[in-house]
Amino acid sequence: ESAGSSGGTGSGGPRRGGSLRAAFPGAGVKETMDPHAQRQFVDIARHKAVFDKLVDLDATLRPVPRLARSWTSDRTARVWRFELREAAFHDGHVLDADDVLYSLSRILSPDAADHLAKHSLSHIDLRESRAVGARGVEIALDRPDAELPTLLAMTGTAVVRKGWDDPEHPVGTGPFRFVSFTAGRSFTARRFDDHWAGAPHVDEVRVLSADTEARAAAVRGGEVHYAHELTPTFARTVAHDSRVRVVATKRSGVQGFALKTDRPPFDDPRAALAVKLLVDRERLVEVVCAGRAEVGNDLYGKGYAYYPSGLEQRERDVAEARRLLRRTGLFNKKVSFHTSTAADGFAQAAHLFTEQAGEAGLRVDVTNGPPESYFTDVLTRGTVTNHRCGAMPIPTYLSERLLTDAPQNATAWHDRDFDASYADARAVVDTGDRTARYRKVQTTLRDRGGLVLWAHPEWLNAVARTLHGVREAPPNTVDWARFDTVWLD
Amino acid sequence: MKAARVANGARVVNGVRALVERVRRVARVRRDGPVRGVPRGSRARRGRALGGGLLLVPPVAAALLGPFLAPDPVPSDGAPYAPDEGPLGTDALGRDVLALVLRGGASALGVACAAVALAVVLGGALGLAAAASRSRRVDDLLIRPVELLLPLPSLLVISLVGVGWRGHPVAVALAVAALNVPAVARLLRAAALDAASGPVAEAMRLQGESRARVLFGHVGRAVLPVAAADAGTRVGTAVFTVAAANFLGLGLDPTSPDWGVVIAASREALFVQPWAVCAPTLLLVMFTVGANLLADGLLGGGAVGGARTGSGSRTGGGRTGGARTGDGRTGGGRGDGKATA
Amino acid sequence: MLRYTLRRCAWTVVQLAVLAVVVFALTNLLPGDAATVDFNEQAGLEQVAELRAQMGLDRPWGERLLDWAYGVAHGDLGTSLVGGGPVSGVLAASIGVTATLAAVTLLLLVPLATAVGLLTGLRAGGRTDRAVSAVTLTLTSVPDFVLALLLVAFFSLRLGWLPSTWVGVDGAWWERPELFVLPVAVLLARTVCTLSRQVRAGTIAALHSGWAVQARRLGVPRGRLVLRHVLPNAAVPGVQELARTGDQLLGGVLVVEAVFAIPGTATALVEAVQNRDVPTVQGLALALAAVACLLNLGADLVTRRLAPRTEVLR
Amino acid sequence: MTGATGREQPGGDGRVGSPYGPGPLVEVRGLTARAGTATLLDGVDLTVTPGTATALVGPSGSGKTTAALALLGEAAPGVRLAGSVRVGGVAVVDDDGPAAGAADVRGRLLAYMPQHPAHALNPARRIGAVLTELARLHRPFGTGGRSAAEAYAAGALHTAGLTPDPGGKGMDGGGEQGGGVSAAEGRALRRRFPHQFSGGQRQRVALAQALACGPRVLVLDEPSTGLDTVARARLAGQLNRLVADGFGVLLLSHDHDLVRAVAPRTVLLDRGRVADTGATADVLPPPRPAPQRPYTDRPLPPPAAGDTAVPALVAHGLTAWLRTGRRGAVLHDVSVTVPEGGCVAVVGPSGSGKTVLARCLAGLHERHDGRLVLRGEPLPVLRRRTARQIRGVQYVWQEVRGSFDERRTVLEQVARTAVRLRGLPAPEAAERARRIAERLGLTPAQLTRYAAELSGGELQRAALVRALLAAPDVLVCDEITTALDATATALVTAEIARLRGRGTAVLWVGHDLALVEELADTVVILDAGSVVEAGNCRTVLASPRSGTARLLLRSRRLGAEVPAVPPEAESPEAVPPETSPPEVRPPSETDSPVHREDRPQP
Ligand SMILES: Nc1ncnc2c1ncn2[C@@H]1O[C@H](COP(=O)(O)OP(=O)(O)OP(=O)(O)O)[C@@H](O)[C@H]1O
Ligand SMILES: Nc1ncnc2c1ncn2[C@@H]1O[C@H](COP(=O)(O)OP(=O)(O)OP(=O)(O)O)[C@@H](O)[C@H]1O
Ligand SMILES: [Mg+2]
Ligand SMILES: [Mg+2]
Repeated sequence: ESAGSSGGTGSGGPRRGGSLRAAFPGAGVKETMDPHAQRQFVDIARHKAVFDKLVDLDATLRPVPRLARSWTSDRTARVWRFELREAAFHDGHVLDADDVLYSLSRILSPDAADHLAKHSLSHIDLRESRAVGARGVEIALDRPDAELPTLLAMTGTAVVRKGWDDPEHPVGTGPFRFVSFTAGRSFTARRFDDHWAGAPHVDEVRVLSADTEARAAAVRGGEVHYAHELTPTFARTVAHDSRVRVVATKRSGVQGFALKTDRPPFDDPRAALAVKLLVDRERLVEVVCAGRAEVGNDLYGKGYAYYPSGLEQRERDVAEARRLLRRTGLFNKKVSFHTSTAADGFAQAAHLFTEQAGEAGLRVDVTNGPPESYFTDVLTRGTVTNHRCGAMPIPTYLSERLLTDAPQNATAWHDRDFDASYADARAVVDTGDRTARYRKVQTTLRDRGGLVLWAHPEWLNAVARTLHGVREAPPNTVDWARFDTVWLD
Repeated sequence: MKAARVANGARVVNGVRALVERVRRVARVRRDGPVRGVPRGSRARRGRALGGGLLLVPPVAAALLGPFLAPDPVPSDGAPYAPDEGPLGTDALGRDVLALVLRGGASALGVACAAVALAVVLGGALGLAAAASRSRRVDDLLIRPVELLLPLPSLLVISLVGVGWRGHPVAVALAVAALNVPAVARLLRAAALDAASGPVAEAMRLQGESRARVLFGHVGRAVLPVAAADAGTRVGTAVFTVAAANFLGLGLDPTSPDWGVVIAASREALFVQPWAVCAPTLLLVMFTVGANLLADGLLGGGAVGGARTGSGSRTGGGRTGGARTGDGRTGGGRGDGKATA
Repeated sequence: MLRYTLRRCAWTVVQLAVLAVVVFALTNLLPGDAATVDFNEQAGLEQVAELRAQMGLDRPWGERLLDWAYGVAHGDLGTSLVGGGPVSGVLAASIGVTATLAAVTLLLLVPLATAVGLLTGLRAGGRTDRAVSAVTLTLTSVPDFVLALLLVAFFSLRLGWLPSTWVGVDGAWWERPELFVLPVAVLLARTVCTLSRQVRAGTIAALHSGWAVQARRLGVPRGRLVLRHVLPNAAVPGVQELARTGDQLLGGVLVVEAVFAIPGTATALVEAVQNRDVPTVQGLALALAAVACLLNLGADLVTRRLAPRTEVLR
Repeated sequence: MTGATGREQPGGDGRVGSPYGPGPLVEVRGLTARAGTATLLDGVDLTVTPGTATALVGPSGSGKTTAALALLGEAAPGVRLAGSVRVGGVAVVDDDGPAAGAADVRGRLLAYMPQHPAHALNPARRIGAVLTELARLHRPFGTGGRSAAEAYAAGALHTAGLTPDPGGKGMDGGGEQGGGVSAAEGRALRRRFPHQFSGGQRQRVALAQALACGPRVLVLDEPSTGLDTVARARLAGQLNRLVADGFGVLLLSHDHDLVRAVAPRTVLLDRGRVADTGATADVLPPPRPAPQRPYTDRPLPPPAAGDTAVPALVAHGLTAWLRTGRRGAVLHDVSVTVPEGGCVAVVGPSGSGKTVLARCLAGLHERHDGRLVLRGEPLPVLRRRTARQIRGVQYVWQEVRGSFDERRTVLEQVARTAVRLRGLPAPEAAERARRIAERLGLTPAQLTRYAAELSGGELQRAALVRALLAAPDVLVCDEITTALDATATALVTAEIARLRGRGTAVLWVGHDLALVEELADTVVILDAGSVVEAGNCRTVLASPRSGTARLLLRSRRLGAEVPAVPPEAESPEAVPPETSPPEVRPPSETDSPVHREDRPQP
């Protein structure tokens, strides 16, 4: 179970009824009710209300059953069998294996460029997959993958009704029944009393889109009960506010710098190590995250499954960094830092980095890029760039960001050995063995790779005092943005 | 670290204090000394101009002398948004707000003033020329292409500059100017039409005066109050065009000490560390208000010392509850025909 | 007058056509395209390329522009690259709120600014003038987002009198006038100064002209003198400024819309720019430009009426 | 209804008698005005009683306008008033200067028609709207007020002598003989803006404004400038009728004929002092006998033999329009030749297009067709002229006040001509300006003032200086002596003669036929934009062939033929307007086809 409820304010048990309003950062016309094309948090929150996934993730990013009651694989992790639970769609249809297979085929549809899970699920062999019995479904893979359940818990994997292809009228098995949706503004859904996990407490949920300023004002003014993703400064502002409290989820992602390892100077691991040693992580945490973060150790996913525990914390060592810089001929040379305002704190972090690097004798030339395409731009641009990542399972992080052909390889980390050992690890069915292999992969990365991960920031959501049952959960996990278990005074 | 910061802040404060004192002395000399070319009876106006001028002192001094008093770049050595570190607290990066304010005036006021000056000069020239041209075709040729820019989303232009030139001050100034040119041109054209078609302009042309002299010597002077009123309000807005570009994250450096940027970047801390927002805002307000009051004072209430009877205005309307409003006696500051400082 | 209007309308069409090309070029000059932006932080370059092809962005720009122009000529503003809906839908969804907001603001602004301008102009140089000018000037020099935050903090959070944002207001915003109070207040604070100072400048000039003096000699009382004699002459720059304000209110109140979460055109336009959603940018920019041109035309016609002597000139 | 007296209005009568009594309505005692160290008025005494007309005459710059403004409690910038002015018992000026009561008097009891009417008309408002507004302002019209006020405004316009535009038909055309102008035409007239009138017409609009107020006393500052002889005669008649209706009139004028015709009493000002007061006939010099040449004894230039003299400026087939696209024609195929050293006078009724013609020659009016030739070379419009060509043709404005910048002193402005067109250094230009000004009777001190601080006549001469500094080949003078007394006029004509002696050609626009006769060799008579007669000046004036010329000539002698009104006429209330004695009408009026219709339909 997740990291405990913070909603227990002593107001007794859950109350039924009421209309819950939650505000998320909007994405305008980009917002969609197609659960397979989702990509913004606000989309995910909406889809979560209407749809369910086979599997979801718990607070440590381990798969937990949802529509699939349980799963098993063969010894090679090539064929997986999922047992479905008895769940009804909003139109009364009862979930069966065909719905699951249809959903998978819809996700993998070749001409839907915006179905994001398509890439990570591309090894599913639909022709070999089939229904087994009344409640079973068998999924066959091209290659072994012990992480299939995790992949099925990622975004864009909701199960839809067989034959459904109308985002205007979403029909799912989720706790709320769709009522209305206007992209960039609002979404309304009513309680679905026949939900398999029991009916939600609130009668109605509205998921609204709003910019940071508006979210902050709205939750303080009582216009919404829940405001997603707020800043540490906001938390300071409402520290003594009797109407709002901040629900902070520890370690819900990572903040760092990405060094391009495919070109000088960071193709030399020593140069990268110098940077890892020269950054003042405490200071970065203090300033960029306003102290609301844990110091990072150049490893992703502190507190998540497969995190290699026991590695010593990397400390600042300016002298050693300077020595390494001299060795690699980087001393007093310039590197370019491509930053942007794409996320809070990026430019600030770059500014601090410039100062800290200067103390060690590395000069930094900061350029500011457009935020809208920053994360795509950094795939090709800049020697140093900002890096951030939300919560996801460590294997997924590795496969999406660090493999040679990974789509978001911001450090341009091209290492065949690394790819191979990762692939090997992933194919191992035995959990212990797999964990050990992952550990090795991650240690290599920490020592030689281009990721300087200095903070695991807290995830700050604001909640009105009248809203109870909100749990601290990293984004993309089962208890995050979950409105069927909360209740209003 | 903190002690050093306080010392740093104290140094800056002392510098500013000395500066204010010096400016005050200069102002005193000017107030007491004779002011050439100002007609008698305009003491009130001079006082007004001085009031505006005094308001201008802090922002202009900060902009001009600040860079010599504050380190560059301002070190980030404090806690973020700490209200009690240094005289004005710190900003998001833990930088001393006072130092930032001293550093950021030059670019904020520089870009804004340059942009507005450019806009007024270009737009003014265009508008006046269009107003004075006797051929409709010339008028159209001058003003319609500029009008094209008018409805262009300013955001589009600013973002192009922000991205294309990485928010280089010159580029930003040019962009802001370009955005203002059409508005200024149209405004001044409309305001100048009457003066440009009047007999004074004709008389000047019949005296062989050059077109430029007619435009700037007469028509320009006739629309000067309008131009000044317009430019005065535009400076403040221009600063925020830059700030708004930052508000939207358009590629300008959000860590720059530019006042507009600091205000935009610190706005979320308005209630945590108010000085980070208020200090630059206050300076900006002082600048705008001061500049406008100064212009008002210099242009004078009745710059266009209209009729030989301009004095009637005081008693007009019979709202003088028995009080004698000395029309002819004071030599009226505003009815004064010579009122062109 | 009619000839003039017709001629100006013809010009407007030309202007809009050129503007469409300019906007297209500018939007295309922006780094990145709809595909990169859409898949920002989501996917790699291959997927971006795939999406780009799906959006048709790999076609030459001339072809895209021609396609678009053909559509516009046939009354079709095109389809949004991002949402997939018709651009006219985006426009329709946002223009109502913005137009209402602008209309309410203008309705209050015109009398307010005129009154303030006349008051300060009549008392030019006096204490009232200085005080009122200083207040309005201060209001313009305080950034709108700061002003908005302060107003919200006081009236919504502390006093609880007014809603702090439009979050969650779906339809029927027109039934809730209290929603407009704070945004309109901020907009007024931003605009009243520019307009009133123009009226002030005009008033001062007009007040000292021979005919104003003569009207006073003929016993025209002060109030009437100001409203009927001085104002028409003083209003010329004000009218121009008003047109400008009007078009800014329709297209450029981005900050206010963002702070109060008002789903208006500025938000839509900025979002479209950020999404590099060229058809939407084009459609919105064109619509706003058309309104701006109309407003300018109106301002020019009024100016012509207020300075009738110019007919001698051209 | 007789003009704008408001007799028929309820309440209009009440204030005629009480509370002001039958005594003088305006009493001025020991009025002084000072500007700096100069004394503009020194102990002036003056009374104006209802039902009489008083004239205030004196040389240009003697303080007439200053005195008239003081009646309103007004003073030019920098001028301090002292003494006592009481209007209807209210103190308007006392020893501390203007008093608070002044505001109450303006318009209601006392209406002032300024000397520079163009300057005093609101450019942005239609004249009718302002007239109606003024009419309603000072008197209740009750229900249906709007249309009643409009009718009243129309009446005021009519009394002022502004009838709907001949509309292309001139005095000669006889288009109006048949019977009045239609109501629609009247409305169209009232919908015009001030700039859509000629100088003389604007003068009358300003007069109408004063009339529309329905005051007890009218103060008229040079009401006859810019009026042709017919209009002037009619004005005299109307003034007489107003006086008979109980108005008090204070007439400030250089036009002694008009003074004689209207005012039985005259106050003569000289350098700010009252030099003489009494019956007009005693105060004014005797009317000069018909054609005479008192101004100069210079022998007449050789009669312009058009073929022998070298033409300096030729205008051929000039047609001018007011609006674009050749709409609103004001000149039709006008040809004028001004020979070198010659003087051509352009005469015509007010509004006939004289100013437009002059402006075409000066290149200021661009919407015209036809050929302009200066010394054998084609002359383009002003903005295409070379400096030499600009210098060649200089124009002196009719409405001189508007042509001066408020922000520069007169000298600064005037001297620029020599700097720009003759390349003189600024000090020398100023020096020359001073010299010419001195010849015209202006002191250097006056030149260094602002336009607002000069009297009308002074300003007029300054404008002439401005043109003369160019040493032009052709000088176009548009009614440049209207605000001048006889002495100043003599100075001006002498200067003109000097110029002609040096070969400068002069195009003289004027209404004063005596002056025209004296100055010009050739006269061109314009009516409704067309030349109706042209030829040798003496011949034409002696035996005019066109109706227009005949008409103008018939009205030229004004004072002699108009009987004076007895100072104390019967109580105005006793004489309803319908029964005004016929003898108060100037005889000329009955002959005038234009003014035949003296009772507008209410
Ligand atoms: N502010 C001033 N300072 C000095 N002198 C002034 C000022 N205003 C007017 N004057 C002078 O006062 C004198 C009287 O002027 P005023 O206008 O009363 O003359 P006027 O009799 O009306 O002459 P005109 O017939 O030419 O109109 C003039 O010589 C003028 O130059
Ligand atoms: N903008 C205009 N619109 C309409 N009519 C106009 C306009 N300007 C001038 N007019 C008319 O053109 C005619 C000629 O005017 P102009 O000024 O040439 O007369 P003028 O002969 O100089 O008269 P005056 O002796 O009164 O100065 C007048 O009837 C006048 O009303
Ligand atoms: Mg005078
Ligand atoms: Mg004329």
